Amino acid sequence: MKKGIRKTSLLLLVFVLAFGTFLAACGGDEEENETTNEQTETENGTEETNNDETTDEGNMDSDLAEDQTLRLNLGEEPPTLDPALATDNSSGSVISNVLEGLTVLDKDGEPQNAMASDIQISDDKKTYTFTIREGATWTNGDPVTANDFAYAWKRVLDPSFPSDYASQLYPILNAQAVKAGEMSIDELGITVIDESTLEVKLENPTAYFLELTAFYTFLPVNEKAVSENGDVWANWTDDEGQFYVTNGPFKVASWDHQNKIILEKNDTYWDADSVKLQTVEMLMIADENTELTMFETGQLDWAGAPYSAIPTDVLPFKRDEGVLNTIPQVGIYWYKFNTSQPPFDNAKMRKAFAYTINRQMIVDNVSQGLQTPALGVLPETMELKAGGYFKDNDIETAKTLFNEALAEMNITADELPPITLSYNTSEGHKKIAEAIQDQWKQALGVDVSLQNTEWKVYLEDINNGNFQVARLGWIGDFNDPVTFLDLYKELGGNNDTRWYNEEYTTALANAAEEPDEAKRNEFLMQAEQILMDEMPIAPIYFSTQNWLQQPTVKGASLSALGSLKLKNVYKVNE
Amino acid sequence: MSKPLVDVKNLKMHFDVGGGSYLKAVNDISFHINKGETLGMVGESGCGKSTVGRTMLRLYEPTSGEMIFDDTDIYSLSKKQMKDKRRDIQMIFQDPYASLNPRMTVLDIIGEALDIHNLAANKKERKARVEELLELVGLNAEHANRYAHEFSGGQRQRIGIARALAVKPKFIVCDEPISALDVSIQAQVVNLLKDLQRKFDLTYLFIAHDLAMVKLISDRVAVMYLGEIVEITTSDALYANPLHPYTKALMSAIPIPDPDAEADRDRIVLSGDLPSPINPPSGCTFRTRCPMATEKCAEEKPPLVEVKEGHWASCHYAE
Amino acid sequence: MAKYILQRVVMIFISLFIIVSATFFMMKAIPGDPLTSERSVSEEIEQQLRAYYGLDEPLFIQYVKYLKSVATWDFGPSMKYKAQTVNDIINDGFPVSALLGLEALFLAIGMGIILGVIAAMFHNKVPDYISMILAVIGMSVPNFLLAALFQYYFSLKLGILPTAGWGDSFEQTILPAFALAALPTAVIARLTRSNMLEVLQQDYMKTAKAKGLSRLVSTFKHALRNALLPVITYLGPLIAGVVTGGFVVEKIFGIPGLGMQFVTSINNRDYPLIMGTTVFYSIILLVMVLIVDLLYGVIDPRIKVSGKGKGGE
Amino acid sequence: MQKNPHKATDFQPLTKNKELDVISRPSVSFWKDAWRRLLKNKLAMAGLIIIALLTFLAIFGPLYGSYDHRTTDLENKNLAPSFESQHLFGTDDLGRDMYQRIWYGMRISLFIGLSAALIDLTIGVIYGSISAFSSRTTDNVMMRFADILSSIPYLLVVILLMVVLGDSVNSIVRIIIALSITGWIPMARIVRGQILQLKEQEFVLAARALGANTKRLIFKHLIPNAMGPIIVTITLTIPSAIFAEAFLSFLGIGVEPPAASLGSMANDGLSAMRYFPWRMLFPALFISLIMFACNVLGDGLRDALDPKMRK
Amino acid sequence: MGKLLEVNDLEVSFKVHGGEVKAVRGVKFHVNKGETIGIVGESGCGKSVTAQTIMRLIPQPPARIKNGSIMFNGEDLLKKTEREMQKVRGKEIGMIFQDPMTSLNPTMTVGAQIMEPLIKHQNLSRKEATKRAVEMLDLVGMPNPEKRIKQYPHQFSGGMRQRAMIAIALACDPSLLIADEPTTALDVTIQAQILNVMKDLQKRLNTSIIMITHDLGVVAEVCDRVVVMYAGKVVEEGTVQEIFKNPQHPYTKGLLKSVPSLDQDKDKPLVPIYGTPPDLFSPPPGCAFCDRCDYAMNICNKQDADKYHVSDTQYARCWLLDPVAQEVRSK
Repeated sequence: MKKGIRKTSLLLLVFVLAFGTFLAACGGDEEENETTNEQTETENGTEETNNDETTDEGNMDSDLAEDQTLRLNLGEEPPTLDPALATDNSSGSVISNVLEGLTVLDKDGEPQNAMASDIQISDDKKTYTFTIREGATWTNGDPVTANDFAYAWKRVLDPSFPSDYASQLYPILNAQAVKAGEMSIDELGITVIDESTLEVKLENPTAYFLELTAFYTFLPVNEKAVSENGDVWANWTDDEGQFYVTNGPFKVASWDHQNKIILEKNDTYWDADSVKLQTVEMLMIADENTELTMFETGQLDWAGAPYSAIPTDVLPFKRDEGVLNTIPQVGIYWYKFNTSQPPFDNAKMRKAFAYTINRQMIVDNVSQGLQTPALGVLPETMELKAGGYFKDNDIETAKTLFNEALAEMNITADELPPITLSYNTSEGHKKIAEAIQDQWKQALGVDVSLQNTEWKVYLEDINNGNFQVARLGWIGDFNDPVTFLDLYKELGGNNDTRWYNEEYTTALANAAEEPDEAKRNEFLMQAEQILMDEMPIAPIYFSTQNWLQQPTVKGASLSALGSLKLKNVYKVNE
Repeated sequence: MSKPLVDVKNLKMHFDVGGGSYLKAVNDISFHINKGETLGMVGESGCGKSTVGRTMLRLYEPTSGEMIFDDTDIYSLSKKQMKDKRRDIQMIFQDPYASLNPRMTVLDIIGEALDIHNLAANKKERKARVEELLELVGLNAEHANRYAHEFSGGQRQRIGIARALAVKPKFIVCDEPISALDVSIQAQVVNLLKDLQRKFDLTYLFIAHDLAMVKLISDRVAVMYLGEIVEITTSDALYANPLHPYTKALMSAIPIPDPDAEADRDRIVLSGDLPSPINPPSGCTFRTRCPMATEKCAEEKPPLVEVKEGHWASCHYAE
Repeated sequence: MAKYILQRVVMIFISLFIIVSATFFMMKAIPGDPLTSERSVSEEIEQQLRAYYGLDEPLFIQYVKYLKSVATWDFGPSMKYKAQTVNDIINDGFPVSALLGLEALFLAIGMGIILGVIAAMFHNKVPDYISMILAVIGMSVPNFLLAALFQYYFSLKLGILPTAGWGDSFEQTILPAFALAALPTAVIARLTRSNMLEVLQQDYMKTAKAKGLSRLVSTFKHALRNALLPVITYLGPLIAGVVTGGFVVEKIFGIPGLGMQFVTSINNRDYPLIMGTTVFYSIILLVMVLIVDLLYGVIDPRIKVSGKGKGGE
Repeated sequence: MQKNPHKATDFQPLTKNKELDVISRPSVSFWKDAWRRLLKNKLAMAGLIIIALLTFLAIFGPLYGSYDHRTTDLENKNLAPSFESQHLFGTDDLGRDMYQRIWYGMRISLFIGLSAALIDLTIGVIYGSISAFSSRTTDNVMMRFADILSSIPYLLVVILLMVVLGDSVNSIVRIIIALSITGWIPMARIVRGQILQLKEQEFVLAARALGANTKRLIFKHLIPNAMGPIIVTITLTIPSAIFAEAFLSFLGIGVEPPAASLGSMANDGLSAMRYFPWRMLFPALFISLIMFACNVLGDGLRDALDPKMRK
Repeated sequence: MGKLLEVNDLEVSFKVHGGEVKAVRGVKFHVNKGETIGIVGESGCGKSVTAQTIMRLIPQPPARIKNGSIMFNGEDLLKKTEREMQKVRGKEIGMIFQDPMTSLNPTMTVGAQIMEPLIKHQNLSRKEATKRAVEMLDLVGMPNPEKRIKQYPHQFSGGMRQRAMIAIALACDPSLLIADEPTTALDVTIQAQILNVMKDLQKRLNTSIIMITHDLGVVAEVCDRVVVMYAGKVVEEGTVQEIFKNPQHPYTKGLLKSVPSLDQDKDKPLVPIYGTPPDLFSPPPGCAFCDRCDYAMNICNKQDADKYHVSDTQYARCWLLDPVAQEVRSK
């Protein structure tokens, strides 16, 4: 059904675990936190978070429910539990609770030490040295070693291994060349110094590398379990998961394909004492309405983000009832212009169309998820210019630009080529497209026809430039502007707009090589400005995450990157 | 003797029933019909008599054999030639309900014959001709616009006759035209057929299972059993002196509407049923039910021979 | 008999071959690719993936390989569900769909026949109208609405049945089974009714009555059996359809059956899964039709399981 | 014995006017007769009236009210049905008047149903007739082909086709083609069965004996007599096509906006069922009404047109 | 000989579009114990309707029994409840139908169908019923009855099926057998077999038979008395000798004349009855045969004739038998 939305939200969650905040917040508790956090404190726009874990902290022990079973709905079968193969939200949601990487992201998206007890970064920011936590073990009793990481990463980068997300590892020195088969795996920038020390060399000073190490492609695997059992180590044939050796707060107790995954608390986890949930039942019900009904009848403890979505029509009602939780997401909903074809080869024309859109109205009346109108491309958590680059629903300017564009193109409004707005088949996209179609008609007098296409065909059309205006979304992989800006750095790849700007590319290249935070931000802002001047894309809104949770569920904090650390969740009595 | 109008030679009609077996509905029969003559054809249901009639009109393509009509073998004609020939050979069907298209008016049913052979120049002429034909068969011309199911059985059979007559045929196959009718009506139709024969010099093949009626209308009679002619002669000779045991049995089985005659009648009641035409018995096909069958009958097929002058029968013991 | 079955089995294989080939080429003809995703992967990775799944080979080679995998009943790994092979997915999903399907079938046959018989016995009277209205309502409400309404009333409003899920309790199967049974119930009811009406007119019903049998006995002993024979023909495709799962019901009730895979595999362009489910479904259908035909021959003494020819007279 | 009260003149021979047979009953054609039997079937008549009414409303319904079915009005979204606002059926989530949308949707649904039925009819009649008139081998091959086509999962064929056709054609046309790709098979089977049965009937033999060609046989004799089952099949194809379209809408490959069918509207309204029931209720109600009406009418026609049901 | 069955003033009509068809219009006749009466008449004359009304098998609606009584063993069958009727059917009165091809249930073995009334009416065990079924088949001249009871009707030929039907009808030793055109659908040679069986059985079991047929030959062969029906009425009744040797009603005469006999002279045309029977949708006020009658008189058109007895056993409904008419005619 909601193929598109689902895809988008999958990617939303593609990112790692944040439990630091919780630990930090309940500092009085028994966790001794050896986290050495050398991250700069960036202000994150998560004020809106309705998470109430802080207020519940105090009485956590007294009210702890007998039955520590959390029931949630993944929405679909996770295609795999092998971190090296995973590419989607539901797989990530399971994997990130059963495997733990060098770092995990806290609820603000900041990396915290996890399997790594210490991280040293060289001055040129190109060499990272990780010390593996002592006492961390696998479920089979083996200790977690530096080699498990090296083995896992090399496995992904093996040219014969079908890993879609291998490119996530490309910041590592020579990774791309190795994957392409141009270099030997020995030349990869990974060195196991000893059992507990891992040295990683990077191509460039990658500011967000520690965020990446929390991403599931970077998760360790137990060499013995994997090498002995081949690719089936993470498969559950005949309900047997004995090869699936993990090191996270939970372990997979059973995987009934297409139906249910049951996680159990991992008693051998190094921080097992802070894990309160005994069992997590993850269902795979695809229908959002069914999920909502199950939530309302108490059959589920959680509904909506990050795993699934709440039906749009229901959002205002739940918000009015005061039970809806909403937080921003590192994601944007935008329309891409095909800049290789008239009339959108003209920047003024693109801007005219972009300025016309009444984003506030769409957010209030159509998407209804308290999204923020997007007047730039960087969401609040990584915003570089407050207030955006243009005015929402600026019809005056739009009309002017429209007429200028017509003049530049030397045509009248009637001679405008027929314009088609494409979107992939989905209720939500359809409504937005219908609303915007109407706005363009009202403001510019342009008749735009709508076209919806099945998802896979849609993607192919867009990749092939077979569109004029097309909706797409983008969820950040990590909390850094490049996750959005890099898309338009060069032609090809995800830059479907056919737009290329030398200055823009230069600005981003400068930013990549710049170790200094402030200077780097300068370059990035410059790039965003160019993007908004040229407007190959019309931003619509920055996404949010909406969910419902039973009042008995406490300690849950969802990050803007869309990951829910089950480690911190617990249930209290009503 | 002049040449016969119709001369059927060694006609065979086998239907493929799948699985390599054939239903031998008509198995090598020969007979002729002279101009103006009526040949009766009797036999029980399933003996192949209707198939003979239909094959003679080439409604079925025969397995082998020929039918010489007016010096031409109609089985050798092309489709187009055959269409013209159909004007000469017509048929009257058994079931007065099934033989008229229930979705057409009488005008169209009879008119269709005229349309196919372009016998009416315009609508008016067509209608006039149809009304004329209706009156010819004793129907009220005013009913031309009615549908077939509104008529009684006898009336419908008249419509069928009018349809056949519309193309002015020379030869008509009457396929049990009266067996579905009530007795009081049967006589009407038989009389009508006789009148028309006289009026238009028609030649009939009259198929029936009612021996008394066949006798009355036919000049000669052929008796069929299991796809073969077992006896053929003039109707008088046949009734006076049936030669084949089957004919005898058939005649004795007819109930006579006279209680006295019934009371002191000696009848041959045949035992058993008609064997399957897919797997006919060896030798004489009738032997399984024949009261006088011998071993010879099982081994040797009795040929149709002229036992007496003009009286042919296929029985080893016919005399 | 043996010859006939052999003939039919040969026919099934020919049909399967055609179906497999047609599906293969249709599938390949669809725009969109299993490897397309919102995030474009880099070129070298895409090439490696293509090689891994054998998509870089010429179409004909892929076809031959595919035929081989069908012949050996090894459809290979699913491209979407990397943790499972297509064989696993079928082996896991089919029993679920079949169980639910049989439950629905049981309901449909039971309710359908009862409604149909009542309708026929009171032809053009109130019970006829009521039965037929019930039956037609069953096929008037789109499946997805029916399923949603069931959930709304029986789960949310009345709270007497679980909303969705599978494998924990029998109660979970009730709503989906009824939702799945609605349409077949209606079809069976209407079919039963019209056949009953026809049978009730037959002469042998008069014979039965003339023997002094009561209406009930004559209806159930004489009429029903004859009336149900044509219904059996309908059961072949019905069983095949029902036991391989209904997409709508499985989706809405979160049932891990095979029905979902039909649709999702196409959306994902998961070639091995598309082929696997199609071949599997076609086999079930063809075999069911054969079984029903054979069964028909067993139940109806008149039908000899062989060709029937036309007569002459 | 009682005393004879009659006069001698009573016993004079009767002079009869020699009228030939007169048919006293009023003339009744097959269709009139069927119509009469249909009239007696209350359920079928209810179906017929509903269809007539819905068709009327689909054509003239939009004349009421001052709204356009396409204009969005986000200020007035999800309004409940009311007379005052003139939104008789309320508004949808984009503030469009549901009343108008329902009738436009019904037009599209009916159009899809009718077109699919007509295509099925055309292909089915041609295919079925050819098959019935061909040699045993050809007939066999043609029927096997139909069998095989119908053993490919319907959904697969439809989805594949929908995707293959893509945006090259209008979504409504695409759906009609997809529905017809296997939809004609039942019709072909019925036509073939009917023709095989009728072909051996004596009135057909009579026409053949007169030299009627195949064309005349098919169009004058066979098809008119097979019309009963054909009409019934059409009546039942229309609702099943509408239904199938609704199902495709559920899969997200139904009619594309701005066009909307009843099916796609019902699917849209599904998630709003709890809060804005009218958004689901009205489209669902009208789909069900069409389904119901067509099906009971079809059943009624089956009874009325079946010669076996005649007394 | 006592009267076993007495049908009095029976009137049955069918509701059709725009009115009703008066199929049976005041039929009266009786059947004595052990005798065979024939009811003859053309299709549509109401003979089958009468037979089915006796068994109360006529579907109501569309049929409606408007008047009359059917006294069977002194009880009026028309007043019995359906449940009581079930005890009469098959047990007291057996019935055979016209088409043996369709009157047996195709999906039940012949044995089971014969056993059904035995189990129902005589409370026999299955074993006893089986034994009796074999006896019955043997009685009707079926070879290999043990094998045959396990077979299905489609394995039987038409003649054998009709034998099986007779076995069913006679299984419970009914005192009356109604045979509704039992040989019409059969070939003459088979018809002869079946008639022989029936005659033979009647002699042995002393069952009364109502033989309904349109074939005068059959009547002559098996019946003691004959009832001639025309347009829903009995026009003549008499012993078989009287009817065939001394018919009184012009219709009976016409009927006899229109049947060809084997010794009939070929050149002499058949004497048909011209015209068609009246449509009972709107029956004529007078004698229904009037339009087809060569001797019709003025009164025939206006008023239906009374019963005129020719002998104790024979009567006809024809004005010609009125003394006045004979006077007029003789002039």
